[in-house]
Amino acid sequence: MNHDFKDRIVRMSGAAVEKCMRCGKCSATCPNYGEMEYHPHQFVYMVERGEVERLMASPSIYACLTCFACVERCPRGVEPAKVIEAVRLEVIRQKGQNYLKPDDIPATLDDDLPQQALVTALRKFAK
Amino acid sequence: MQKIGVFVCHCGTNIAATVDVKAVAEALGREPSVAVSTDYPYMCSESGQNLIKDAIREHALDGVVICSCSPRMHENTFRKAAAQAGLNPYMVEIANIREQCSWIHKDKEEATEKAIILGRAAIAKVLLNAPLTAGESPVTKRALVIGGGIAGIQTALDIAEAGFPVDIVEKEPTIGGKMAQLDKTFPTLDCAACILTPKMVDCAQNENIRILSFSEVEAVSGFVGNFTVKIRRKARYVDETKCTGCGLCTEKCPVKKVPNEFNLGMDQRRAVYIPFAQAVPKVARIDPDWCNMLKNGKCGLCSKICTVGAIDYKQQDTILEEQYGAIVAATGYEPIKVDRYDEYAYTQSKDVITSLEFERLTNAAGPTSGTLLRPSDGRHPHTIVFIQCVGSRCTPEKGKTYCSKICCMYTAKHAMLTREKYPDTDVYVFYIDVRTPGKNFDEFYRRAAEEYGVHYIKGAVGKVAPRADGTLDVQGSDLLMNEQLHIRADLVVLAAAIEPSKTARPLATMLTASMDTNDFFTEAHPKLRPVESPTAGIFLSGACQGPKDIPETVSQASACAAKVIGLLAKDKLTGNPCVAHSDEWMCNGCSNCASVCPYGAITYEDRDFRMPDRTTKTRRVAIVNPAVCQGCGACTVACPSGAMDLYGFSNSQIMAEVDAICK
Amino acid sequence: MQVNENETFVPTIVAFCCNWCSYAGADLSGTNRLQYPSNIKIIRVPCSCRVNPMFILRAFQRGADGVILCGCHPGDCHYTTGNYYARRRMTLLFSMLDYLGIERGRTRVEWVSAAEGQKFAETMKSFAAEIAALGPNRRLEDLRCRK
Amino acid sequence: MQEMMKKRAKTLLADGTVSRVIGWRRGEFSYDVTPAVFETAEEIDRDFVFDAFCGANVSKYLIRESAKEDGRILAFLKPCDAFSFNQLLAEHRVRRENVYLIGIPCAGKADIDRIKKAGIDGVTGIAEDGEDFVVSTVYGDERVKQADVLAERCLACKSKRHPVYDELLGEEGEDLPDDVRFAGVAKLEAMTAEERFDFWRSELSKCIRCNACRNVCPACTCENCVFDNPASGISQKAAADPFEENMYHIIRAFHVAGRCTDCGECSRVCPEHIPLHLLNRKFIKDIDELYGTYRAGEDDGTKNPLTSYTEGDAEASVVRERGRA
Amino acid sequence: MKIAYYPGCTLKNRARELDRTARESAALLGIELEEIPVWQCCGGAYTSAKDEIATKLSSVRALAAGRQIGDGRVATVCSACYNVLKQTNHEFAVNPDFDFKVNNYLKGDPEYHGEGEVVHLLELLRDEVGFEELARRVTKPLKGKRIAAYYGCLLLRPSSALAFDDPENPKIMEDFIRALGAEPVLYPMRNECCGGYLTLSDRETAKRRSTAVKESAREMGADFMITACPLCLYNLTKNTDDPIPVRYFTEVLADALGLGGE
Repeated sequence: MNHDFKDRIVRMSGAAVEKCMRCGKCSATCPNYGEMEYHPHQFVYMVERGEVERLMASPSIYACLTCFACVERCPRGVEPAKVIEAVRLEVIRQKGQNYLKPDDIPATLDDDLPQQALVTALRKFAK
Repeated sequence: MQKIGVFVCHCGTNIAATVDVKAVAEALGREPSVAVSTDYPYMCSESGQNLIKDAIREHALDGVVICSCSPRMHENTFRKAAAQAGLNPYMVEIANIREQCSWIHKDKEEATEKAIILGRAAIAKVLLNAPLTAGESPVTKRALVIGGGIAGIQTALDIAEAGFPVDIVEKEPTIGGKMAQLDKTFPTLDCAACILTPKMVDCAQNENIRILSFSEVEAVSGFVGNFTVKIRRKARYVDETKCTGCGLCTEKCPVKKVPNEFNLGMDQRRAVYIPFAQAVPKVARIDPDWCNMLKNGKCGLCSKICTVGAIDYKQQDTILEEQYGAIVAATGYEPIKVDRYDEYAYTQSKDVITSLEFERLTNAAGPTSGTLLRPSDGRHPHTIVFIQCVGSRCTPEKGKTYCSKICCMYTAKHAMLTREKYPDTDVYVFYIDVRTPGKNFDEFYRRAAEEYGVHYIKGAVGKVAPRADGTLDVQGSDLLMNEQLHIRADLVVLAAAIEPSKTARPLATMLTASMDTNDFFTEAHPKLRPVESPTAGIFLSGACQGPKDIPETVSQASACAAKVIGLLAKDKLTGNPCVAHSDEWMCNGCSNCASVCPYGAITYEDRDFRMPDRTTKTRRVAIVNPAVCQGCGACTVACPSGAMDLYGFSNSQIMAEVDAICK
Repeated sequence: MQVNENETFVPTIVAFCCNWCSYAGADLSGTNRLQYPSNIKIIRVPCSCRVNPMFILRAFQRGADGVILCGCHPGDCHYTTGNYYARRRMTLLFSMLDYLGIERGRTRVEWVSAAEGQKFAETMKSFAAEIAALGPNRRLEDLRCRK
Repeated sequence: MQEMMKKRAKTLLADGTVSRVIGWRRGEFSYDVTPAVFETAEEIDRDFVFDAFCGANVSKYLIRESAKEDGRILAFLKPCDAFSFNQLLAEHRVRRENVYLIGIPCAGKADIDRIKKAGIDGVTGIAEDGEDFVVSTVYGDERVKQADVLAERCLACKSKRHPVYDELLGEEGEDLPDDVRFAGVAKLEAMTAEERFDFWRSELSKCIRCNACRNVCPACTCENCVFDNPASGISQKAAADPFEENMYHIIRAFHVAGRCTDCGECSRVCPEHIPLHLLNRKFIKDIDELYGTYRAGEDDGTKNPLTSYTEGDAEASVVRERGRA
Repeated sequence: MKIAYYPGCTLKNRARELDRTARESAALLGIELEEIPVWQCCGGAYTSAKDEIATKLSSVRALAAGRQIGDGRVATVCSACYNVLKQTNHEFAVNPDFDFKVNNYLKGDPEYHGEGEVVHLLELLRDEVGFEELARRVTKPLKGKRIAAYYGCLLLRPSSALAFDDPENPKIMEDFIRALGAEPVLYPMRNECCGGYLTLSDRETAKRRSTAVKESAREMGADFMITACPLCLYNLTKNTDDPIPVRYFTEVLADALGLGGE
């Protein structure tokens, strides 16, 4: 396991992974649970164990809606969504790792799509 | 010139092997004011003690230094010996040359040198010792128990059995507390009422017990053995001495829509009511918030029909002042409000209930006469989900930081009983951990799972969503399957965290008893004095000290009673004479000392002082109550002028030790 | 503490121990025969909060080379709160001594429970070693009290 | 200002609100001004002064004065005096009901030594004029920048606000930032242990144990000082060597820690010019850093840091760690 | 009263209706939304990472500019802008390091230390106008309409920073609906995510989410839904097959106040 990654994730997210008591409420809460390979509670646990690379390689990091339901309901104040966000940033900040590239966008556009969707998606998925 | 005797113990070879005891005795014998210095194989032996006694008499010694084992070992032995020889026991000092010298050093020369220095220090100290006599205070042989739940009841009964009068103060109209609301009790499943109500009756019938129901403690003063307590007896508008509890008024009262707190508002009572059938005292109470007569003078029906004329609309609160030797806090617990965890939809659906509400729903005396029905439509629930740790084990921001301890077991009980009475019901329990330490506890939980087919799911519930068809969509996680699941439930039961009664904090302030951040009373020592408060004379019974189940509460209640009896059995309390005392000529009355005193032993008085110029000057000075002071010495350092000092460990004594060591 | 060039320096160390935890801890290390230097002399006080800064200064004044204060662990004080006050007092005092240019190593507070005989011995050893390394305390000692 | 004060004082005397007034009276020189009690309008007209030399903190005198039974006494309090008074109140050392407090603004007081250093002699009076002082001397008036001759404690003033008063003359001021105030301490902290030791040895060995600091200090109000208390084990006569002074000043600073309002009187009155306030301020700085900002005499419900605690307090080892960092 | 107004990028084109109806109804109710002269897009999403500073500067500048107008508060209508601005402002309160770094970036621009305050138009309606007053001003009450309020995530979470309403059982929109004379429909999914920005990268997933939301509202018998978020509106209309109409709360407001023609 790789501790530089772990420390960086913890620092970046400011989330207290060690506070987790493994109740799984984050995963019980997550509206997008079904679309994930690794689920919120696993994110927290794997980061705590330093298994960050596996997470970075997983599509799950793009499945989080950042709806913050997990953050809201976690009894231990762990803030899983922030952990996931940190892992995703860790990836997309690497060269050429933008998940969403400006060229992909036109395809997805339609007349009603609000700008908001574009900027948000770009902010979430590209540096 | 004082005369000091020095006695060096060999402790067989324990000391003598590494310390040249003869040399020590000799060296210390040369110290000024040492009249006699000798050594002996076993000072603690009878002959050793006689040696000391004889020397005290023969040389008319003013003080004694014994170089031996730790004072924690034999200080009392030697103090007794000295006393028998007519020397004040507090004129004895011990130089610890065994545990803190001979046993920890190998080099004899080195050890001997150290032993001599330790001896010198002890001599320097004893020269400044003052004869002390432990203060005595009388003991009022009556106890006050605050709280009439099972804890208070048990404590009161035990104390009463020992022959001491006890008053129980209960803020509700009846004693019984939470246990009276329970249906069955784990792990034996006998019904709460069946085992509780006899005890309640015992309280009522025991001539040593006086039940002050519907009363609250207003003020507490005094100290261990001598408390004075003001108790407010709240007006119940029914004369307790006359009411027979026939219940006629409660049937005739026209005001029928009062939420019944005993059933947690799940049904209604009248404006005049008796909390429940087995209430003790079985006396009605009129609820002034609802009674038409009290609100607008219209009605008066109950007084008309009351055959004994017990109704008294004019009744006022009265204050009762009593003396007690000991006070027991037994204020118990309350379940927390679960509104703030509304992902469980407690405020959004009637069919999301707390465990205590579930107790009432399954209780024969409850709103549904014991048949389990949904609050919303009165139908039988066929799928029930229990959610654990609601508000427990959270961060301080999110709820209670502790484990509420009883939930795992009562949930197992609920699940088991449900499956037993209604086998067609599916029961799911979402748990984080199942915690079952306790006799026959884990077996009980296993039975729920194995014999009664309760589905235990390791995981939490994230959301409870009320559906149009009246069911509840329970979205939870199954961590072992690593999947998120949805259960269509008819009833959801929340295991709400428990917290100390809101009345505990103000009470603690009155008692100067310390509390932790969760408002549980703190014990004098977490392991060794678990049923006493650090404040002498204040004792702790039941859940007010921390979450407890009934077996634990009862055993702790009895332990508490034992401590109280031990105190009340004494005619006089001999305090520890090594207490703080203030030199009123030096004292400024600045209050620094009082603010660090953990026992509230320091009070202030205005004193008149004759000044050299014949004028009188009035000054505020500190007074230490020796019966309350435990002698920690915090005040002595808080005091800038050095007016506050500690007997047995005075500033000058410790300084003298320092000097002797650093010479 | 006298030092001649030819003999090695043996510091004088005063240890204030609270009666309920640390003094008992010291006894325990004795019972377990755990060795620690003999130049440490223990003074028994009811509670760490009984220790007045005056005592510590006095010890230095009279020629002590190091002073250590031992008490119950925070939260376990026999008098419930004593060591909390002691902790604040000593923290401020030590900071002041440091401010006056007295070597930091010469003062220490350690929490030792009645069960920690091992810890007591270890603490004393390390403290004694530290003081020995610092050498004799000339900064605070009171020249008049030299013998 | 002086005239306003006189006028107010006389009215309050006249209408019987107070029976005495404590203010300042000139001594032999215009700049040795001492607190004095006035009982009649005449005395006030004759002797009452208030100018940039009136630095003395009158609050301590109110212990004795407020204990007297003959009516209330009027006191004019500068902000720092008001803090001291409040602290005394908290310690039950003054009888509030016997004192009538008038808060007076303070632009800072002049330090006669700095004036002399500035080459001005034969001082006969002083007046404020904008940024400057106009110092009248036997050789005529001299004009100096206030900043150049203000007392150190005033340059590092903590507050222009009166935490307690019955009425105010002039504008109420506000708290000032602490950075200036702790600069001196920080400077010392930055030195090596050796340097600090030398600094203090040279300073404290100047001490002649005249006890002026103790006698003027509004926190040092013990009926009998611990150093005069035979039972304390440290009662001392004049000392024969430097350490006694260290002991004395450390203990004194420790005893006023958490109670010292940083009025700076100790340094003002020290005949040897020992910067004693640097000891008190060290404690104040540490307390602020370790236990949260605390102002003695603030009376805002915060507890004296030395008679309170939190379970999470820093361990004493923090001193060493801080040093290492 | 006059208050600084931050419309945000979307309200300047795709969601012009939201912008127009908001301004007009507010004006009618005596609240002048004065647009901040110069502003950039807030970024649409708040990046929670501690080391993300640059991405928050546009919000900071907007907040700083807001100080010049009215009482210094900044009003928004778009849920996303509200969320981003308010979280950014909150960070100043809890994270001195953030304050320090931001102001380093801001060199040149005036300093900002979180003294501003972010309010949503709904809050203004509740606290400044008052729902009773609003009810009185309604000329075309929406009698008999069963309206389902959709909060989504952005208005409510994280509640520690937003403190907008009870995150699990909010009331403000329901009270708003009552004020307009309609009947609010409570449905469990009103505070669950619509799929949000995923709609770009994974349209199908987003569709499942928004469909779930609408089904929940339909199940509870909603005639139509209201929201404050253009992206939610998009997902709930363009990315589901469910026909229940979804409108901006301001449109409904404008109607009820008799604005926006017949």
